[in-house]
Amino acid sequence: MKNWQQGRQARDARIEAGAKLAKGKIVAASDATRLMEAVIGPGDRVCLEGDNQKQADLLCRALLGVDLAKVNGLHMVQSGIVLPEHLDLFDRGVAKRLDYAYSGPQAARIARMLFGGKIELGAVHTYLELFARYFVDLTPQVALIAAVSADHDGNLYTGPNTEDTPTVVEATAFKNGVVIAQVNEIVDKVPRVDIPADRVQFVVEADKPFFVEPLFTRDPGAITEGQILTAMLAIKAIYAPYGVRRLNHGIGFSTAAIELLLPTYGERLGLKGKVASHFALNPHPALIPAIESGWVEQIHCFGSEVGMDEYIRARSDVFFTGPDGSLRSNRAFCQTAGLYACDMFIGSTLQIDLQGNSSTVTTSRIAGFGGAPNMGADARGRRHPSTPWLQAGREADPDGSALLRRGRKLVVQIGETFGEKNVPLFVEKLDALALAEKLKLDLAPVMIYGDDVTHIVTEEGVANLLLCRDENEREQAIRGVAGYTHVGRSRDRKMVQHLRERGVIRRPEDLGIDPLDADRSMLAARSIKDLVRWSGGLYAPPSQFRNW
Amino acid sequence: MEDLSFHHQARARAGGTRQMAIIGVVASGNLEVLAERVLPETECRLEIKTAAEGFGEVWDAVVADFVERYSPGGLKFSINDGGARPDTVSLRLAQAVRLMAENEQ
Amino acid sequence: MSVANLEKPSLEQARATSFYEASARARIRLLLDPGSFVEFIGPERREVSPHLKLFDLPEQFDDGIIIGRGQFAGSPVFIAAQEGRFMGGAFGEVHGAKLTGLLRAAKELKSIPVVILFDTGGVRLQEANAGELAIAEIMRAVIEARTAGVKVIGLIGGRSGCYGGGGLIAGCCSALAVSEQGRIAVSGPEVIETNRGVEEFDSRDRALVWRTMGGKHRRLIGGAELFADDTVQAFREAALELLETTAGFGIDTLNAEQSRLEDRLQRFGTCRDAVEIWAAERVADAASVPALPADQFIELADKVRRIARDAR
Amino acid sequence: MTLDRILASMFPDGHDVKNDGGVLLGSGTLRSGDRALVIGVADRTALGVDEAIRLSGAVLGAIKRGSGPILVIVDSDSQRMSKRDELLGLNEFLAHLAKSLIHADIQGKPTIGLLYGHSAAGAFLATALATRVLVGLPSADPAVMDLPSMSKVTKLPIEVLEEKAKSTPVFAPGLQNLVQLGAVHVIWDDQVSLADQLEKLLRNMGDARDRRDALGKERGGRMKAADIAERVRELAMQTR
Repeated sequence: MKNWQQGRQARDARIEAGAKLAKGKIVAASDATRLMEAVIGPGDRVCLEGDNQKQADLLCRALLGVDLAKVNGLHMVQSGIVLPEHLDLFDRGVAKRLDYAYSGPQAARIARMLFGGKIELGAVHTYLELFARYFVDLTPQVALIAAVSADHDGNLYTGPNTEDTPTVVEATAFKNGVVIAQVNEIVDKVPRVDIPADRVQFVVEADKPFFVEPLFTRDPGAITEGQILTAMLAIKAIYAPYGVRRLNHGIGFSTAAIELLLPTYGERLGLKGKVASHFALNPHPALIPAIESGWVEQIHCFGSEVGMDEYIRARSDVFFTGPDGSLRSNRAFCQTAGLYACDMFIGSTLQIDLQGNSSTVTTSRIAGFGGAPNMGADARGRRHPSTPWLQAGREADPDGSALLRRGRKLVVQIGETFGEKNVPLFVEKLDALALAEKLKLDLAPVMIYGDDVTHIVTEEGVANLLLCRDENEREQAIRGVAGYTHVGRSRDRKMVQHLRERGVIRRPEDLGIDPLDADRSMLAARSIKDLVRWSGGLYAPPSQFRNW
Repeated sequence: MEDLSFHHQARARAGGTRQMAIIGVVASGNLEVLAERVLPETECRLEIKTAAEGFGEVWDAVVADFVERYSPGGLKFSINDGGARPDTVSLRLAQAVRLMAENEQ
Repeated sequence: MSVANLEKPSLEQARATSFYEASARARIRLLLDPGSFVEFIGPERREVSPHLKLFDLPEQFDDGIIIGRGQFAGSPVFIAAQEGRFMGGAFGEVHGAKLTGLLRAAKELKSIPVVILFDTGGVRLQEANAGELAIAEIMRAVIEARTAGVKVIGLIGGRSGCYGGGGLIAGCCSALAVSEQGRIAVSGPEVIETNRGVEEFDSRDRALVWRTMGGKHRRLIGGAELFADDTVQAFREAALELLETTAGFGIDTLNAEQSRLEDRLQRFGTCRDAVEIWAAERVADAASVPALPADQFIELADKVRRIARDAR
Repeated sequence: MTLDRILASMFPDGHDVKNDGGVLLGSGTLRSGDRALVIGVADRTALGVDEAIRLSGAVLGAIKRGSGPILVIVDSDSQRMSKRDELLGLNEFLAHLAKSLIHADIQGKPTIGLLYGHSAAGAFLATALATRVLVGLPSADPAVMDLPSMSKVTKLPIEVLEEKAKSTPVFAPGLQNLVQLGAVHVIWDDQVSLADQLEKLLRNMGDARDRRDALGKERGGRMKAADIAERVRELAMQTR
């Protein structure tokens, strides 16, 4: 008779082994490593919660300390490789195989370790892809997660930074896995139940709150005239004519400039209520002036942002909040919202090639993908119409049948032709290709594929790739806004002029914008302190962003 | 440091009556441009000291476009560059011409 | 700043322009009566530092300081402004000598006050000896000018703050106005951290940096006479007020300062943090001081500490 | 040369200078029979608010008591780098000390600095460099900025900095560099009586003017400072 309950029995055995260290579900922090040794076995698939913001840092360190005779060769399936300890796990041999999505802060070291064979790489994913695989072929046997508080039964409050937790727990708890949570405190009653107790087997009280990175805070004081110019171009050449109301912004300074120009420049252009009203977006502090000026109707968030909690609580008409009043974020849902319900993604990148492919990889750094590819991709499964989507579709295929023609998501790359240290944004060949060859990858790590990109905005102007009719036009349109980079200087001047006459390329003067008018006084806030003022004192920026 | 020098014929005299103007500061990624009305009306000269070496071709292109676009006849530009990007250079040059076009206070 | 803004000084612009963000030239233009500024040894003279090329570093035509004369509400004034973005506004040989010369003229003329817009990290490393000596000469020149009856007013609210020898020169001035962004200190946060460790001073904890060295703290302990909001106009008004109210200089001033500083040591010498000092000064909600808007802070500061006008 | 030997050689007729935790306070009898106030910093002590306030107090006390020169004897560290000192406004304490010394000099109590060891940065400015005439002893090794710190900031190796230092006195540590720049007026011979050398100096003090930039030009160490200052002064003097 075949045993159809092996998974369940294995899970029960894990729980029984761990229970010896627990009082109820609660395990002392000092026993965390022993808990790992009791619950996890060699070669297990483990999800260590960590993404671009919050980190189950205590459990990570506990796992790093295990006896290698008991725990080794793990297969880590986690969205973020962010803490140094995440890679120490591989250095020590606790873990061997890796499937992940984002590795921003560890980009250089992970590249070295991949090349040195210390890590067996499954694949680098987007968040949504990795989440999807949790339910198909990468289901964790043990999940190590982070929450703000737990009650004595194990109900969890994940607070504003709920992020990946519900997805990870869903996949683990309902497929014979064990969930271990670290919490900042154990309370009699949690403010709200984000994760019900029956999905949580063990709770460890941490000695200090889990680490959260303020990744989405951009100091308005650092925004340059060049970034303001690109922001003005984007607003006038894309937001306005397409009437983009539902959108996602990247985290760069150019998009922060857009956020800060909405209540000033956008207002002057009469765009209030017509654009930028619904966002799939983290709570960017730079968006506060636009929210306060009545531009923004609704924002759903992937995660929270350090210092924004009280502001969000006081603006529940705009944000998603729980019955307790605090933000409820959810990365999987927000990624889905960005993919299917937004008409535009606009963000920056490090390199763009002649086909419009873009990448944040350089030869020695692998930052992963995170969520941008989902935001910056046309959703082939989309079926609901909207004005910008239909207009973009019409521009791409003016002769097609209106009723059969797909719309297009606007995917906009914005940046200056030269980045830090005079490194050109435009290149003949992406560094990602060289890296793929070096690491013998099946796929080069391309962040956004050229065929998804609809517009490129630089200080030189706006290239509308939807209007290009062949490969050559596309290449020249890109060269046409590439300025004084090698790519830009090698343009076919006559053809670029022709594209400009057709409106494929629009220079600042074609849009009635004088670059000399791009001035910091146009920003609705010019400092973090201004943002605090706009928020009525509700925004509490972390210390590293203060100058008071 | 690298010294560069460019000499162009301009279509016309630069507007305004100001004799001298200065804009920008020397800092990382920034530059200062000193404009002086000291040349014959159809000539334009740029003397550049730059901290970023090996960008002569880029300067050549930036300067050519600038002269074409603004026709800064009669002006000499002296530039101290802390390694500014071409778009910043273009912007400062344009700002300098705009300053010169204003009348002396 | 757009060029248009730089070139048409007006009350409205002075009100709208952040002192912190503005260039040294823009600060001077908007601070003085419109059109009144005349520069001495301007950029067209190309009096650059003779030492930077040894280090293969770019020069600036005015060596990072602008000096000249102008008018303040119709009266003549000498003015100097450091550009905090060029080499951190640091003092070098030429930079310093320009200010020394200005102060020496003020001493001889006796009747024209000097306004110094500090924006400096201190001594310029590449010419450290010359810079240090320049600072010593400036300090001497400030005291000699003050002894001759000249008022020397310092304004502090720039990107580079007022550090190192700049802090000492500021301490020699007749009176100071500072904004929240302004910082006045001798050792910079990184220097303290490097020498004494992160436990002594965490230079990345910016709230700590500001409450230890920032404008609000300096105003509350009497390190500056006036607190100004971060606009050029607010600094103009502060400078005008200081020119009106500042007393002369002599042995009585020094004795009063000795008592003032002894008193400070005695009262706050054991405080471990600025918040403790503010609380000891009977500020009701001391922890909230950093977040107070300028107008409310000025009101609070005026209540807490009446500035002695004759003790600097 | 040790502090005790310096004091003995300078004041053969006696002195009551006490070293209290690196703070020097007291007076000495000059050849002329006059008393000179002696203040200073010893044992490479850092100059913080607590030290500075005592030194300035002594200077102000001496001004009240009447004439006689002031000697500032220095072997110090830099300013004390600490949170407490900055919290309490170290810049004001150091400036106050310098102001007191400069005021004393202008008011007829000539100030002489004697640098016999180290000094740096803010401590140097508030003590030795705030005197009218600064004397160096051969043992002095002032460093406005030490080469390792410079190396860190300029990202140049120390060897490169040492090489550069050969062509200019303008940045590198050392007594001779400061002589060339005009900061140190004279180096005394430590093999002969310091009292004699002091006596000679006091006879030739001249007027209470800052001549350091002219001296730097004469000695070829600072070629621009004096001229620039003079040009500015002349331009400014045209203002009426």
